Amino acid sequence: MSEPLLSVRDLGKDYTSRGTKLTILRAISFDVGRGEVVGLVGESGSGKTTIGRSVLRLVEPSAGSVRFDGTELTSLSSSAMRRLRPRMQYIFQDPFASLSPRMTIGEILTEGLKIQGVGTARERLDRARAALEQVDLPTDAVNRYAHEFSGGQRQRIGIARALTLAPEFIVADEPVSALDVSIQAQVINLLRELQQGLGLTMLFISHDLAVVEYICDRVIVLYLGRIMEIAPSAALYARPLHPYTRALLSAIPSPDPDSPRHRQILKGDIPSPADPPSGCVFRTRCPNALPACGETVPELREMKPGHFKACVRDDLN
Amino acid sequence: APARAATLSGGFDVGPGGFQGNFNPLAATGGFTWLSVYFEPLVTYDEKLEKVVGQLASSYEVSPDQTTYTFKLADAKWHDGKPFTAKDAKFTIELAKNAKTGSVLAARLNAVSSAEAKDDKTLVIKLSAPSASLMDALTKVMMLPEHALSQIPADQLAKNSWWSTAPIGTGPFKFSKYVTDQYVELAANTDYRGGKPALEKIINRYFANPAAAIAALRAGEIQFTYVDSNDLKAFNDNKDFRVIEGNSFVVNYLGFNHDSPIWKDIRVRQAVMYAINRDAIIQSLYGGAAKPANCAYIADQVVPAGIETYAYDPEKARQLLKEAGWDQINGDKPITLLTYYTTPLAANVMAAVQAMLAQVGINVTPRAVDTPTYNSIVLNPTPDIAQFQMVYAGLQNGPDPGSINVGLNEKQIPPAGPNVARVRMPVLTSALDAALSETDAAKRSARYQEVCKVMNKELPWGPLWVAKRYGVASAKLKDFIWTPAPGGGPYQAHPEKWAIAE
Amino acid sequence: MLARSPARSPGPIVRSLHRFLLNRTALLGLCMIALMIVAILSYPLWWSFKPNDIDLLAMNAQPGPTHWFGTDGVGRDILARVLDGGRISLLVALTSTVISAIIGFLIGAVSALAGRWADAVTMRFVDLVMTLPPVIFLLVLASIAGTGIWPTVFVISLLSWPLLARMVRARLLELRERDFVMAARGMGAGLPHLLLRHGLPNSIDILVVFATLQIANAILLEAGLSFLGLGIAPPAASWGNMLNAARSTAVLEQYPWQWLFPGGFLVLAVLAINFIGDGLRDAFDPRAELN
Amino acid sequence: MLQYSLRRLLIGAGMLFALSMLIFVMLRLTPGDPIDAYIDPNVPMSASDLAELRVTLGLDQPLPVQYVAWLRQALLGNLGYSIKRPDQPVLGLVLSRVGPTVLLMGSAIAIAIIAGIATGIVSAVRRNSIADLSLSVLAVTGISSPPFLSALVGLYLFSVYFNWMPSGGMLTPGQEFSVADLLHHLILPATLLAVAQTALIMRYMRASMLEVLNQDYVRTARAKGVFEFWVITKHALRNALLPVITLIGSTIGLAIGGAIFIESVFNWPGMGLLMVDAVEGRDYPVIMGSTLVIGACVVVVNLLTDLAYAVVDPRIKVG
Amino acid sequence: MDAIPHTADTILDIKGLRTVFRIRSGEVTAVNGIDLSVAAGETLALVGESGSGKSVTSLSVMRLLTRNIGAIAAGSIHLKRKNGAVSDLVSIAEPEMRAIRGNDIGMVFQEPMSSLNPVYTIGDQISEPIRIHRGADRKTAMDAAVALLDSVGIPDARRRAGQYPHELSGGMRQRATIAMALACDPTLLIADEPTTALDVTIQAQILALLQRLQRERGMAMLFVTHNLGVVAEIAHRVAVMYAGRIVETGPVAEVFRNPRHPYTIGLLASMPKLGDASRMKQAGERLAAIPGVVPSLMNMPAGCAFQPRCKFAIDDCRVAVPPLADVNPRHQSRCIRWQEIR
Ligand SMILES: Nc1ncnc2c1ncn2[C@@H]1O[C@H](COP(=O)(O)OP(=O)(O)OP(=O)(O)O)[C@@H](O)[C@H]1O
Ligand SMILES: Nc1ncnc2c1ncn2[C@@H]1O[C@H](COP(=O)(O)OP(=O)(O)OP(=O)(O)O)[C@@H](O)[C@H]1O
Ligand SMILES: [Mg+2]
Ligand SMILES: [Mg+2]
Repeated sequence: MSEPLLSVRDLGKDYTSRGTKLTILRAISFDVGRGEVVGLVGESGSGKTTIGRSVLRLVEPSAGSVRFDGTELTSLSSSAMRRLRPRMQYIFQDPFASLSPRMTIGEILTEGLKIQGVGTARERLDRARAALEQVDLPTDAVNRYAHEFSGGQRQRIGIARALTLAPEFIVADEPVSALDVSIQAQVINLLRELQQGLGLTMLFISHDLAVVEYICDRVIVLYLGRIMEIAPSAALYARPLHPYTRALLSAIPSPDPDSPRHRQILKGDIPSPADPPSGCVFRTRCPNALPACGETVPELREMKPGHFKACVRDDLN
Repeated sequence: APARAATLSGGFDVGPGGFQGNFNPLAATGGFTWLSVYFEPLVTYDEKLEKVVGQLASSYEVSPDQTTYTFKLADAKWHDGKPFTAKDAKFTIELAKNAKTGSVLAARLNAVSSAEAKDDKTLVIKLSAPSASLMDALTKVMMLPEHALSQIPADQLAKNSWWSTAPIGTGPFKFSKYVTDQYVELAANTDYRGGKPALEKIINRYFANPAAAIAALRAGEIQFTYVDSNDLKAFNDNKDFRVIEGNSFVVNYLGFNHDSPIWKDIRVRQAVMYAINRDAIIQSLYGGAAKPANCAYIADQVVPAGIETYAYDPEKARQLLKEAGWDQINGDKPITLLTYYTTPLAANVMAAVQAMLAQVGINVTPRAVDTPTYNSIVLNPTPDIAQFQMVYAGLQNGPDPGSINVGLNEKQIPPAGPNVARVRMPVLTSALDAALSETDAAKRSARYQEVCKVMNKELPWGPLWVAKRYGVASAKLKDFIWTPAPGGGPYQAHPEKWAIAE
Repeated sequence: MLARSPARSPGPIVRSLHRFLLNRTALLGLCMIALMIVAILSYPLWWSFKPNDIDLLAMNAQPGPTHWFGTDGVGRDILARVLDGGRISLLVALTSTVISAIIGFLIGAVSALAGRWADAVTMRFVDLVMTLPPVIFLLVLASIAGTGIWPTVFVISLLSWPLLARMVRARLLELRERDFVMAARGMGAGLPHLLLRHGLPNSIDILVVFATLQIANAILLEAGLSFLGLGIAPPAASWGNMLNAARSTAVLEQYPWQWLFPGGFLVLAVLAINFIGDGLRDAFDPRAELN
Repeated sequence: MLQYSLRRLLIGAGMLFALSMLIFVMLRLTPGDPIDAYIDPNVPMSASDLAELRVTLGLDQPLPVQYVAWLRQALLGNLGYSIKRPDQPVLGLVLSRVGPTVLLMGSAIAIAIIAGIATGIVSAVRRNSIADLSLSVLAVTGISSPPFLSALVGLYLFSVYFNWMPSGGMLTPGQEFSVADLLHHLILPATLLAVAQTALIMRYMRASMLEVLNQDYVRTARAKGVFEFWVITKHALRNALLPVITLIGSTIGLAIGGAIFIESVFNWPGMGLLMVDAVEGRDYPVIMGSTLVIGACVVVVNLLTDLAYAVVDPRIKVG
Repeated sequence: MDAIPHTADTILDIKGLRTVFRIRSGEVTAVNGIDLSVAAGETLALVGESGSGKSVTSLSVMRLLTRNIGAIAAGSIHLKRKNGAVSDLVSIAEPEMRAIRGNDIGMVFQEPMSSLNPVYTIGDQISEPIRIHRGADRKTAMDAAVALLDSVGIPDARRRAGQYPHELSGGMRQRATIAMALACDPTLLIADEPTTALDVTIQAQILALLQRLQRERGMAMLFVTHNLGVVAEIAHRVAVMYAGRIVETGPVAEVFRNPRHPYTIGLLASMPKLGDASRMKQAGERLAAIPGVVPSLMNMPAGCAFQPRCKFAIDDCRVAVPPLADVNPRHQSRCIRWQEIR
């Protein structure tokens, strides 16, 4: 593989909330190769969105480096960043909150072009129509408002908006979790097709491992702001190495009445970032935790080619 | 209850003569109606404001050269029981002459070269030159106790809290308390030399808004207040109240700014006079309670016969303007008519004047501002003519007719004095100077008649009228004397006789 | 979900209009204001009295067949003055409301969207302006600006924006975190774009409430200004300075028509603008079609 | 929380400093100075008198010198003497007004809060009913009534015609102090002062209540079988109060200004009256002093609203 | 989960329920003649896409539809109460209904954050129904609340009772709302998507908790969800809703193994299946999706509501709404071609 399109090193993010410092992300490092789809999974509050937004500098990272196509983003001036923005776009989780209720779909879809000063009003509208066609929506939607569309349709509009600027890289933040199953399948298929058709590079964020499998080449598993495991999809689903990944997979309910059921129910809740456990952050809920887990923060180690995990217990492999 | 009946409450500081919140007679530019209930001057005006009579001075003599005044003092006692002596009088006059005390009388007492206590009951005042206005000035000098104030340095005197906490005077009532911004309460001075007062208490209530004073009067909470003439209607035919009418001693006029070229031509000034239907305004807006003025005066003895009456004649006004070439001088350009009167009545007057002048082609725009703003505009040595071409104002014209001097004498043009119209008329100045230096009372009226004549002819101002002013007292109030004197007096009000019927 | 059949749908402006017309009280308000404006503009054609003509013989006349609304203290016709004054009052109120809305919105929006420092500085400034005693502020401003309609508008505008700035700021601080604003930033949007394309439409309801309150406030402030010799120069009428006549107890008690009519018109105008404001808010909110 | 309050007060002190400077400059820009205010145009006074007065009052000094002199004294707790009433120190003058102002404003705000919230709830719960509509019309009338007019009308109605209320002042002159007497004097001005504020609070309360009534937790409360009355007064009200608290807090500074008319009509010895008087007299030290005291009140009130917010909403932690 | 025999006594019995909403442009029928029944100890899952009328059904049972907007237009809802009496919730008076809410029926909502009042403590909110329905004093009610918190598996219950909702994690909040719903030992628990907002690991905890509680208390449970996996996990029987109607109903295992309505089939097929993706990716297969969207209530297609999205649709489908046909006595499908489709 040539140089990755996106290369994140030691990314950290702190928030100060009411005087206490919250370390939301610590030492996050990963690459996304050109044309690759990388999944980012983890429970709510684990920092998935924060990573996605830090990478695009929609929030300012507190530490680390983000290189996009060889350019260091974290130190870029805001005007240079603005010029670079069309090349990287974001798709939001909530199809209701991510479309302005007061703009027509046409206005929403041409907004980016207008900001970037692309074309005349007519040309921009034509591109908006083209983008609507790309996501299988009628072109006369340009005169309507977001609330007149169903969740799935809105998510398509969100996708169309990201596509109008013809980006190379897209961060899709839980694009299907707010949708019904039947619609979710439509959108997953759409994203997959677009990604393949346009050769997009994508960071796909989800909390649903079952969805991630359909679309991603590689998967990063996140817990409380730390990477637990990175692996190619096939390897991960075939044989997860980290106890957390295993627990996540086993918790997914299956509709198949005949499938065997051996739930492994994790105890307790995800700890607060204000007061993270020492050592391995997962140890408080880990069924395989040892006293030693509280002492050192486990390194991310390559167990098999391309398959990393951050767990001291090699006996579980 | 009898205690209640023996208490008189009033709005003594409401209206133009009042000065709410001031307790210091040395700093008083008004409010004497109230101050003279517990302080007394050596001399005061009589009830009609016609002549100066003795108050704490039982009699006085003037030397033939008019420079030595000898006062015999009455047998009075301070409220704390100490006797009032000539030393107190000397002390007071010296305080009043000393501007460091914050005295506003200093300039008016300029002519006084010394004040000496010849004995306990005799005060001698010597003048550097004869002064016709000395007695008028002395009516405002309220006697102050030396034994209470001599310890205080002159420049600290005004800041001392004595004035509002424990003042003592010689008047029929004694200060008993001041409730901040609410009222001042006095109690009867049973030792008063003029006899024990009929009332036990007298309360001066403060009103920030004249309408509120009227409400209190109608609600029976107070028994007296000043009332604007256009608010009289409710009292006129009401037998529960007695309306007291008095001369305001203030002449209202339209002051032409003589620095502005538009008034140069006397025909323009005459046109203004002919254009305004003063009789109609007096009849309808003042309800007849004013007298047209054709110079600064209306008092018979100072108004000569046969002067021009400037009867309403818009045709003539138009004619005069045409002759003067008003179209070239100013034409339709708006002329600001500045005033510090902000009452509803004044607003109506201004509206009427504006409409009447518009009829003949003079386009004025009334502008009412607060007093400080007004003063800062008109007293400015180099005023902005555009802001200030004409004023609607008033000036005290009595009881001493010399009062108008400062508003008309060329020597009083700001910053030297308040000749805000910048009147530069040598004839008028010399007429005024002559009248002022005339110490012979008999000849004085003739001198002032001359002043009136000049004013009537030359029109340094457009004189309008002298309005009446009113107070309304409850019909239960007996032997109550009040008159709307400028600055509130002082005059012989005899508060010790005031009484309330059951 | 309201997924309509993909028939051609009309443009956003037409639909805003449609939403506005759906609102019955807004239409009522519009009618009231329209009637008022027509009366104000056309009264010289059908009403024989002029607003500034005095008639000392007919002063303080009661409402009757000749003077429908009676006359004032110098015999001017109240109806003519109310209508003439409406012209000035509405002009002053509307323009100053628009100007102060613009100032307040811009300051609030910049404070919310332009970063921490801008926020701290502008908010302290707003605090300062809000603690300044209005009388002093008025005196200074007015002595600089002078009298007449435009200075009055200027003074009133400068006095009224701080509260709005605060409300807009609060709203936009919240908006700033919304996904669709984030999306705009992700496409490279700068401050002007965020301000106009997102800040403004989403502050409409605040602006509408502000405007309806401010209209009344401006008319009353104008009345207050004339106490200080500022505001509208007499003899020109305005509702505010007509109300001032009620300071005289005689007018207050005996000639109530002199203040009741201008007061009534003021209330009607504010009420109508209130109704229209509600309608506009709905018209600008595409979701209002739902129910 | 204590630390937070202290920090806020410190910032407030900085603001007061800026305010004093601003007012000082503005005062010199206002037309007319104390001397101009002293002169009654009807009564002649000579120019030399005035010049002397000017020197006595220190008005002949250059501006920065005057300010520094004032500031030095102010930091020592001496706000100078009133020009118009030279026998009274400004600090005492101002402080003696704080009590009555707080009493009047406090009762007015209390009335406004209670009435505004109650009517706001009614019109939200009975949305679009006749009651709602008439309350709206009343609110608009309240908002568009000039304060001086409502004060005068109120005064004439209740004190002259019905003779129920005293016509002004804080206590009956010449009588011993009694709470009943004070309340009797207080109730009318406080109620009239509350009118506009009530209308404003009502409008906001209504909007806020409508919003809250649609919240899930209100439905939850109903699902528990809570009486409708308690659903509204316990579950919805406290949440709906939050935006209203902000409104009340940020309009209090303005309300002090609105009290001017009421105070002058009812002769209530408060800050507003003092301020008007001082402005009319261009009494610089009193204006400075009372502005600072009002400013300090605003700082404190803002802090209190933030603290109140934290009390009503446990999610907010100050400090 | 195995179906329990349907002979057990029926707690909730809904017949022909029709619920309408008044909106600006007229009236819409959100729930159109549904029949449901739940027995003691039984869990009935109501599944369907967003907007299909699941929540409206549960709110109709509670009679908590937005006043003046939503109303029950027809049908009956019989509830067997704790005291053994059977009431028709459609016709009883409001005070009586209020006595039932929180007492005979407990309800758990989807969003644990927004359905808890942010300004009162957890303990206060849980003890409220006890105070209302049992007339307990504050102290007793609070003790009961702590015991409830303990029974839903919240450690350190006494301290937690004194905390506010925002101080709890999402899972704990949902446990608290469950405790609140169970406070008065209801005979029927309605859970409207109680796990949708939660993480899978927490969802697993909550589902286990609900199962345990139901077993312990023997109550009937109406469980609303759109997640078929959750249905398989927790329910005995399932009713699939589409556009306000029940399109298929039966025991979970049977319906999932042998679905007889195209909509159910589509739903099951569009669930991403763990471990299946790699195979599909290699084969270049797409995830099976149902085309189109749920129809708007305001313009319902003629005949079968699902027909525009249905690949089995024939002309007859557009003629009339198909009746519920018996696949077997306990399994019904609202499809005229149920026999042909597989
Ligand atoms: N502006 C902020 N200030 C303080 N804390 C924040 C802020 N934004 C996010 N956080 C905290 O950062 C953590 C990670 O948030 P993030 O939104 O990245 O999680 P997520 O993995 O995307 O979760 P979800 O699945 O719920 O979207 C959370 O604990 C959140 O509370
Ligand atoms: N208050 C209301 N006013 C008007 N229509 C309503 C109202 N509440 C619900 N509806 C309509 O009723 C229909 C059914 O809604 P319901 O909330 O029962 O769906 P649901 O199946 O619970 O969906 P979800 O999975 O999104 O919760 C929807 O089309 C909705 O638009
Ligand atoms: Mg997220
Ligand atoms: Mg629902």
